Amino acid sequence: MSAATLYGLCSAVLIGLGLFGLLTHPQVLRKILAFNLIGTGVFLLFGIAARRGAAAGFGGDPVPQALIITGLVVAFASTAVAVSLLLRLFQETGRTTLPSDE
Amino acid sequence: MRLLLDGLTILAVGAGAFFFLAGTVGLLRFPDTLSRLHALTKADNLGLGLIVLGLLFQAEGLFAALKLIGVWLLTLLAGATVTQLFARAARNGGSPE
Amino acid sequence: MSKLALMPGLATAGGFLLVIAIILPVIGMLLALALRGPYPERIALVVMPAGVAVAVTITAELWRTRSVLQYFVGGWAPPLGVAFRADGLSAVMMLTSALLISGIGLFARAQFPSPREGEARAPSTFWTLLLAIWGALNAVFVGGDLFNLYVALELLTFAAVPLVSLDGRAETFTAALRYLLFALLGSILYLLGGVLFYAAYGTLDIAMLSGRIHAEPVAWAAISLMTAGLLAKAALYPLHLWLPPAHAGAPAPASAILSGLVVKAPFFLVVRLWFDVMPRMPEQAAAQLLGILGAAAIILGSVVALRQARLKLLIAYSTVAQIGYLFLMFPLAIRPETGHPWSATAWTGGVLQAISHAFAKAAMFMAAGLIAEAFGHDRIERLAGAGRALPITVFAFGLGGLSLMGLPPSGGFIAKAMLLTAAVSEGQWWWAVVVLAGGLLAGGYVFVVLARALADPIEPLRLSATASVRRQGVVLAVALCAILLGFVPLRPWELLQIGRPDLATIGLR
Amino acid sequence: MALDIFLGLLVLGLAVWIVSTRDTLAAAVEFVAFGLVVTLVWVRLAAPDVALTEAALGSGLTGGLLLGASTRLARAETATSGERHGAVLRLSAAGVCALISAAIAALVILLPEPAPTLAPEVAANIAATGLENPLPAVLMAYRAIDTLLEVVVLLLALLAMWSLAPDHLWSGLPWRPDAVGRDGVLTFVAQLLAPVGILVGIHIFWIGSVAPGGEFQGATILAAMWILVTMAGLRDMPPMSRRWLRVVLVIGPAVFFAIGLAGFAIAGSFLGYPPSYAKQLILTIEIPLTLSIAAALALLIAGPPERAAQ
Repeated sequence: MSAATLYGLCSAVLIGLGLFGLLTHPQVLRKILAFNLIGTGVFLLFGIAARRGAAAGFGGDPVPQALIITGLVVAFASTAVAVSLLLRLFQETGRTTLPSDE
Repeated sequence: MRLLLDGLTILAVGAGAFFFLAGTVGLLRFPDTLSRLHALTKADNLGLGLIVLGLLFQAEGLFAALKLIGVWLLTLLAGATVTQLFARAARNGGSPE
Repeated sequence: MSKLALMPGLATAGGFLLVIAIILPVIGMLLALALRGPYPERIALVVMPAGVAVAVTITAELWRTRSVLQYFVGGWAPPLGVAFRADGLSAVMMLTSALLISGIGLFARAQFPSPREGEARAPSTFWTLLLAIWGALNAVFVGGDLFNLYVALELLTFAAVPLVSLDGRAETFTAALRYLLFALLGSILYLLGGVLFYAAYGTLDIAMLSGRIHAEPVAWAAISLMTAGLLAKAALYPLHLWLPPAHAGAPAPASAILSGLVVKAPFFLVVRLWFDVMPRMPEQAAAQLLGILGAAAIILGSVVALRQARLKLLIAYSTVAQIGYLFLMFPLAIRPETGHPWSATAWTGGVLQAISHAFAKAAMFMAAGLIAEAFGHDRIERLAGAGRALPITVFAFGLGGLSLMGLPPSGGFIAKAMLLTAAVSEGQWWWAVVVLAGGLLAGGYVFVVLARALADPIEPLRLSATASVRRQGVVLAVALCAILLGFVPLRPWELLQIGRPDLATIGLR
Repeated sequence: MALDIFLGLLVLGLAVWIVSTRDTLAAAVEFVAFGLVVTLVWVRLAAPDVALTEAALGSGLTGGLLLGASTRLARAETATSGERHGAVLRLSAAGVCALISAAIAALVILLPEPAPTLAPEVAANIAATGLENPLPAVLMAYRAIDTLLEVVVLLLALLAMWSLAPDHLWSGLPWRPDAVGRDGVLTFVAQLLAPVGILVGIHIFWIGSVAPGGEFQGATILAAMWILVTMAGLRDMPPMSRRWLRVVLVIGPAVFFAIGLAGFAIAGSFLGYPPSYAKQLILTIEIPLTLSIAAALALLIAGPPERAAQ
C-alpha cells in the first residue's frame, strides 16, 4: 500500500464527493465548487500516475505533472467564466439556481 | 555539534507546536471574535517564529535560512493585516467600511 | 496492427499543412483580439478564403498520396511529443467547416457590421469567436494526442458558450450557463478517462495507444468515461437538455455554427475513440447501446420538435434528433474481427450524414433568422405569408428540410440510403426501421413549418425589414450545398477510406 | 506513511465539509483551506512545481474568485439557498457517486505494477532543450503546442467574460471593490508587499528553468500583486479598450507563434528549437508569456466591465 495508492483512493473518493455535490446542490456556485473538487481529484490521479512512474532521477514522471499544470490553468479559466456568467445571471434575474433543475 | 543542533531543533519546534496548540484552544474556548483573534494571532505568530527558529538550525545554506526568515516575515505581515480587517469588520458589524 | 495505416514512424511531406490549418485562424483571432474596432471583421474576411484554400490543399494532398498526413510538432515523435494526423475523415470535416464558416461569415456581415469608428460589443466579439471556433475545430479534427484534444475541446467550449448569450437577453444567460455546466462535466469525464489511459499504458497518443490497448477493466472504464463525457458535449439523448435553449437563444449565424459544426466535434472524437483507439476490442454490445441512444434521440427529438410553437426551438430539437442519426453508424460500422463487407457503407453513410446535416441545419437556422428579422417573431402559427415575403429564404428552408428528411436528390438521402443498406444487409433490420421513422417524423415537422409559411396571409403583412437578396442568396447557396452532396458519385467517397484499411469496401463497389 | 494517511483524511474531511455545509460563503472559505492541504499532498507526491501552481492558482486565485462571488451572492441570500432536492434524488445520486468512486478506487489498485513512464525519454532528450528542470522542458519543448493553445484558452476565457457586459459598458472599467479606507491597513500592506511580491514572482519565474518554478507560477504571483494594488485602491484597473493592455495580453502568444514559425526554418519543424540555443529561445518566449498570463489572470479576477470609463 504505497503512498501513491493511498492518494489514489483519496482522489477516487474526492471525485465521488464532487460528483455528489454537483448533482445535489441547486445553487450554481456550489456546482462550480463541486467541479473544482472533481478537478482536484482528477489531477490527483495524474499526480499518482506521475509518482508511480518516478524514474531516471526524477521524483515523478514529468509528463503527467506538466499536464496537471496545464489542466489547473484551464480549470481556473473555466471557473472564472462560470462565475462571471453566474454573477451576470444574478444581476439580470436575481436567481442563483438554474430553473427546473434536473 | 550535530546532536546539539538536532536537540535545539526538537526543542524549538516542540515549543512552537505547543503555542499553536494554545492558539487553537484559545480559538475554541474564547467567547467573542475579538478575543479569539487576539488568541490566534499572538500564539500562532510566536509558534511559527519558534518553528522557523528550529528549522534554521537545519538550513543548508545562508540562502535557505534567509528564505525561511522571509517566509516568517511574510506570514507575520499577512496575519496582522487579515486580523486588522477582521477586527474592523467585527467592530462595524460585518461591513468593512 | 494499428487501424491507422501509418504507425507513428515518420512525418509525411504534407504534414505542415495541418499546422497551418490550426494556427491560421488562431493567429487571426489573436490579431482580432488585439486590434479591435473594424479589424476583427476584416481579419475574418481575409482568413476565410485562405482557410478554404488550406483545407482544399490538404484534401488534394490526401487524395494524391492516398495515405494519412502526419506531423510531429517540434520534431518530437510520440509518446513524448504531440502528433497531428489527418485521415480522410479529418480532411472532409475540415473542408466542410471551412466552407460552412465562410458561408456563415458572409451571411453574418449584415447582422454584425463593425462600426467605422469606436467599437461595438457584439460584432467584435462575434468575429473573434468565429475565428476561435474555426481554430478549435481544426485542432480537434487533426489532433493525434488525447490531452491535446482536451485543450482543443476547451478552446471550442470557451468560443461557443459566449455565442449563446451574445445579444444579452436574460434567458440566454440561463441557457449559456447550463451549456457551460454540461460542457465542463463532459470535459472532466473526458480528462478522467485520459488519466486512466496514461496510468495504464503510459501514452496518450492515439496511434500508440491503439497498439498497446487490450480488453481489460481499466481500458473499458477509460473508454466509457471518455465516451460519456463526449456524449454530454455532443448532446446525445439523454444528455441533450442544454442544447435546445442554447441553440434557439443564440443569434442566427451563431446557432448555425453551433448546430452545424460545434456539435460535430465531440461526435468526431467519439468516432476517433471507437474506430482508432480500440480496434481489437470486442465492442459490439457497447456499440448497440450507442445505437439505441441514437434511436431514442431520433424518435423523441423529432416528436418533441413536432410540438414546438417557436421556429428556432423546432430546429434545435431537430438537431437533437439528427445527432441520433450520427450514432447509428456505430453498431453498423464496428466489426473488428469479421471485417464484414458492409462496414464501409455504414461508415461513409454516417460521415455523409454529419456533413449534409451541417449544411442543411445551418441553412435552416439562417433562414429562420431572416424570417424572425422580417416578422419580428418566430412563432410558427403566425408565419403565414412568409413564402411571399421571403421566397428565396423559405425555398432554402425547404431544401434544408429535404436533406433532413432524406428525400432524393439530397445528400441526406444518400447518407440514409447507405445506412439503410448497411442495416438491412447486416441483418440489423431494426436500425432501418428507426431511420425510416426518423425520416417520416422529420418530414412532419418540416411540413408543419412550410404549410404555415406558404399559406396566404389573413391580414396584410407588416414586415419590419426584409433581408437583401444577397443575404438570402447566401442561405440558398448553403442549402444547395446540402443538396449537391447527393449528386457526388460514389468514387470520391473513397477519400473517407484513407486511413481505414480494415473497412472492407466490397459493399461500396 | 502516517503523514500521508493524516493528509489524506484531512483532504477528505475538508471535501465532505465543503459538500455538506449549508452556507455558501463557508464552503468557499473551506475551499481555500482545502487547496492549501492539497498543496501539501503535491509536496508529498514529489511534485513541487505542481504544489506551487496549486497553492497560487488552485487555492489562491480560484479561492479568491469563489469568495468574491459568494459574498456578492450572499447579500441577496434568497429563500432557495437552503432547500435541497428530495431525499430520493439525493440517495440515488449518492449511490451513483459511490459506485463511480468504488470503480475508480478498484482501478487505481489494479494499475499495472511496473508503472509505465516517460521519465527516461524526458531525461534522455532534456539536453536538447537546454533546461535542467524537466517540467518546463515538457511544457515548453516536447508539448509546446499544448502550452500555446492553453494560453489562447486563457485569452478566450477573458474575451468570453468581457462579452457578458451590457453594450453601454463595453469598453468600461471592471468592478471596483468598495474602497477599504484610503489610509487603511490594506493600503499600507499593498505598498509594502507589492514590490516584495513582484520580486518573488520574477525570482520564481527566473529559476523555473533550473528549479521548481516557471512562468505560470511566477505569473500568478504577479497577477496577485496587481489585484492587491487595485483592491487597496492605489491604482485602478485599466479599461479593457486600452490599446497597451490588449497588446500586453497578446504579446505572449504572438512571440510564441513567431518563434514557433521560425522553427520551420531553423529547426525544421513548427515549435522546434535548435539544440545549440534552445534555452535562449525558450527564455525569449517565456518572458512575454509571463506578462500575458499575469495580465490575463488579473483581468479574469477583476471581472467583466461594470463601470463606464470616465
